[in-house]
Amino acid sequence: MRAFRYCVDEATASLWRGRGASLLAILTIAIALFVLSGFLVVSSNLERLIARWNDAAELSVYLADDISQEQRISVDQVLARNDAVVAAREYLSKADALRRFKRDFPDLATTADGLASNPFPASFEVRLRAAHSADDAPAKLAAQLRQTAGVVDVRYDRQWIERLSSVADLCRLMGYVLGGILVAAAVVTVTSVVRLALYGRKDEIKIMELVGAPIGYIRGPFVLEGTLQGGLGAGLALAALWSAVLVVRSREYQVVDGLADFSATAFLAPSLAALVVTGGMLVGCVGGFIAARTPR
Amino acid sequence: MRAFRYCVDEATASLWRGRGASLLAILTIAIALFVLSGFLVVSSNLERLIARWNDAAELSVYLADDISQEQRISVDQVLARNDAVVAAREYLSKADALRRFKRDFPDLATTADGLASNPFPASFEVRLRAAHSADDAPAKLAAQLRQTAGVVDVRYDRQWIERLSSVADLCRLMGYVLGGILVAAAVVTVTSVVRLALYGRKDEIKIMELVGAPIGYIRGPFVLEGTLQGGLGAGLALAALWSAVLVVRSREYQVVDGLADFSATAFLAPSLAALVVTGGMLVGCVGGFIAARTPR
Amino acid sequence: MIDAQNVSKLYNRSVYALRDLTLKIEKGDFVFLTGPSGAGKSTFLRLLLREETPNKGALRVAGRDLSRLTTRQVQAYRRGVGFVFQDFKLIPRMTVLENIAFVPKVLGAGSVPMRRRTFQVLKWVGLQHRMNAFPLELSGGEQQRVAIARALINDPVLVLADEPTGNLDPDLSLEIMNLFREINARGTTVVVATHDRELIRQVGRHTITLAHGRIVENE
Amino acid sequence: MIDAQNVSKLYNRSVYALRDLTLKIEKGDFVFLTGPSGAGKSTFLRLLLREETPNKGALRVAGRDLSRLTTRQVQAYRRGVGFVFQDFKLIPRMTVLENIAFVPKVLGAGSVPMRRRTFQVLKWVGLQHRMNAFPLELSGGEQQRVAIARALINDPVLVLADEPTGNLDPDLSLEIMNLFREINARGTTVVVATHDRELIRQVGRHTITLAHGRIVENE
Ligand SMILES: Nc1ncnc2c1ncn2[C@@H]1O[C@H](COP(=O)(O)OP(=O)(O)OP(=O)(O)O)[C@@H](O)[C@H]1O
Ligand SMILES: Nc1ncnc2c1ncn2[C@@H]1O[C@H](COP(=O)(O)OP(=O)(O)OP(=O)(O)O)[C@@H](O)[C@H]1O
Ligand SMILES: [Mg+2]
Ligand SMILES: [Mg+2]
Repeated sequence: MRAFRYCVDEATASLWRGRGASLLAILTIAIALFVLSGFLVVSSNLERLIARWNDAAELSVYLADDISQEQRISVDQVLARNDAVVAAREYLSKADALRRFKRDFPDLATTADGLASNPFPASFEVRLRAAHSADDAPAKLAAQLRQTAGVVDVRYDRQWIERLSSVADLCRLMGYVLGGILVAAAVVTVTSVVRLALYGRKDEIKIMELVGAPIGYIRGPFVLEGTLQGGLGAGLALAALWSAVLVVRSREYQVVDGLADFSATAFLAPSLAALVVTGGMLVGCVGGFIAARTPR
Repeated sequence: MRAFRYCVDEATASLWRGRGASLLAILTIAIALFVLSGFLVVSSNLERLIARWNDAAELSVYLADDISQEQRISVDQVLARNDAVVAAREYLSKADALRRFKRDFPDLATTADGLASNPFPASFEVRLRAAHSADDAPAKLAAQLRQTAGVVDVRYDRQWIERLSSVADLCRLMGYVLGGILVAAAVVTVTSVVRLALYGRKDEIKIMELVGAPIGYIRGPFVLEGTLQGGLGAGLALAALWSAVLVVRSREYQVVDGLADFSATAFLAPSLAALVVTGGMLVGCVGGFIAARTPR
Repeated sequence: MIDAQNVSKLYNRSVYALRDLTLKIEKGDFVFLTGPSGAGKSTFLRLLLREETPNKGALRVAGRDLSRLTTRQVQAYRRGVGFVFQDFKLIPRMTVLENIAFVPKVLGAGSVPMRRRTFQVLKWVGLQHRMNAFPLELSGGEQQRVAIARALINDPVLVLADEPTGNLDPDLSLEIMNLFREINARGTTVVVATHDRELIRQVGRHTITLAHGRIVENE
Repeated sequence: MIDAQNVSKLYNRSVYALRDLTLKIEKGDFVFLTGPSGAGKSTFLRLLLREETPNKGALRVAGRDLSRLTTRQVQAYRRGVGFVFQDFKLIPRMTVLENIAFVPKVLGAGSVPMRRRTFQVLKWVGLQHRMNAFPLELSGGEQQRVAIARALINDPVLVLADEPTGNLDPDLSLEIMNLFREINARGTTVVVATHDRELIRQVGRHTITLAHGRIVENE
């Protein structure tokens, strides 16, 4: 306990005395962690975005033109019963389908008007739950629906989902690579900053050893100083990142409408933020320990 | 000259003597520059990709069903004359248009088959040159085509192009922000590393001053040492990046087929690579100068 | 107290600093170590602090073989030894007071008795008025006295002093020697390396003279 | 050569290190500066090297007002002064030879005459056999002699030595003093701060005694 209080006193005093060097160390750590956790924010937001896109994956259930009222209700009930897979369903009448076609393909609108009868079938447009969009529950549902009376066809947009998840895979891959590099950068930076800061102290450590100071007292403050620097750096990084997120959120900027909504940009989950701080402190601690171990 | 040789000797000797610390400094610089120039590579490749996507922007020229052979040829000639804007053109007959509709909307294929006549018009599908896809030359061409006999409608995919260029804008914005942060990180890192390395030498600088060594001889080696560290770090970063590019190129990985082709990933332009090295040396030089100026 | 058997110390460049040194110093002795520059005085004291270990021979202090101590034991051993370094070895970022009280403080001495003790040693060496100065703000002689004060604060069983009066005027030197004599009178063994023949003459104790790493006189 | 008019030096903690010092030292003089620890000897020498400037009064050396020099002029002035520091101030990463020859080398002295000159000074102080050692591998007295050799290499017009024999035995001290006398005989002004009354008695020159920053004796 006494030893710990001594270390805390010494470390904070030393941080204060050498505030120039310490500030640089803290800043360096902060920037490394800022970039690192900035990546975490971008990647987690991207994953959320992809999940949302996945959410948009649809199952279209085309109905026969001569479907009876009972048949339509029974199809609706099949969907209602499968609410573990189905997020939402919407009935699209033949007239709605024509309207949508005209909206989506305005240059063909006149052509469609010239048609004798409405060629578009009525359908149920089904939104799937994100959790299920990758496994085979939707496929099973599709098979079941195909056998329901009054259903002409079920179109299940597998290809779209597969493309999306390959994009997600790529994002994750890039994430791991970039994340790895930046973690390495943070470790090297912190270690070097702490070590370099301690080169200037090696005489002091030597003197302490010569007058018989216990090892814990010699190394403790350095380890703690590294830890504090790491923690402060991490805190600074998170604060900067938080402001960056606020700035991004405030932008009235929507690319490819509806696909990305900046105002919903999420910050790091509390557990991740805690991890960043802990990581910073750990790295600083390790750096301080290495530095204090080999002052010669 | 003598002064310069002395500085070079001293700086290299000092780098060698303190190889532990120097290596850390160089590594830190290398990682900072690696991330920075890594971003440059990604961004330049992204711009190339967007340019290629822009290339895909199309102008559709719908022709009247009763168009004469001569009219069709004259439309074709208008396009041929505008080859500064037009990259390629393709004639799509009414039958082709129906086939394409069936391919794109397979669930409506049967419906289309049930139609008495083919409702789809013949058209010229025109690919625009990337250089022009953003200015108003295509719009002018569209206007001219609209007045050509036998043309029913010209559909010019402005929206698609605008979306793309807003994506490109966003990329560039993120690039500037990230680039700015990383340049700041590099400067802070180098300065702090050089300064911290020099804290351990301040006694030596003081002694040199007291025995009357000329200022140039006191500071020169430190400045040069910083410069060398910066240059070596930059070199290391470029080497690492080059290997990374090779690794990426070797991946047989195509997302959203045809949209991104990894095997064509380009490295930094020679001038940019030179800029990175010069920048590293400049930053190291500045760091060394600051550090040597204020050793107290 | 100190028992050296055929101790030799050879530095990396094959310079024999000590050669086959055999000597015994009894508990409670006051010994002067003298000899020309480079004779090996500091080297012998450094061996006694276990800053270095002998290349040959055995060195025992209070029954402990100094070559056979673990790192922790070395730290504990050093705390029982008061050492005045030839180059002072003060910590520049600590004040005079902190430099002196550092070890007892980390060992948990109560702050009131420790403060009293610190003032006492500072008064002995005549530096109470400079206690809040930093080492670099002191004159050479003042720094030397701080180093002496630090060596005495712990009530050590063995005091080793390397040229403790090199930067002091004769009057102050004699005062410091009287201080060492006082401590010695209370049972502490004292070994002082010095060139100052005048001082040795005045204090007049057991004197060991070294030259080229060998004992040339022991009386 | 040296002309101090009412020079006062006050350090940050309002300690008067020098008070209203007025003295003249002629060209070619050999002066001892003595006085108890903390009297202000080192401070006066530091003012003469322009490591510090006086808070009051004017200090002129060879006609130049030391407070009025630019950084470049200070460097040039220092090169004409040989200074032996109380704490040696050797550069640890340079060998003995490099420490001594550093300034002439960067000033472009030809390497052959410089080598000869370096050997000569090293022989004067009796250290030719240790010329490739690093300072930390030397005994206290050896380091002191390296510091003396560095002060002499440049054929300075003024030699300032702060306790140059503090770590040397009496015989070696006298030898070093003879060396200073020899240099003095060739016209160099020499100022030596020392506590060693014995030495002053043996050499017997102009002696200035300080106490509490004031001159108490000048004969
Ligand atoms: N940098 C400094 N800051 C504050 N006070 C100082 C500083 N340097 C010296 N002093 C004080 O000025 C006074 C004179 O110091 P100086 O070093 O000139 O003494 P000295 O005569 O050389 O003593 P010694 O013989 O012990 O070396 C002393 O009381 C000392 O504590
Ligand atoms: N770390 C070292 N490496 C190499 N040689 C050393 C080292 N320390 C001391 N020596 C050499 O060992 C010899 C004895 O040194 P030591 O310091 O014991 O002498 P000393 O008697 O204390 O001399 P002084 O009175 O000058 O302090 C000297 O020749 C010195 O150069
Ligand atoms: Mg010695
Ligand atoms: Mg002094």
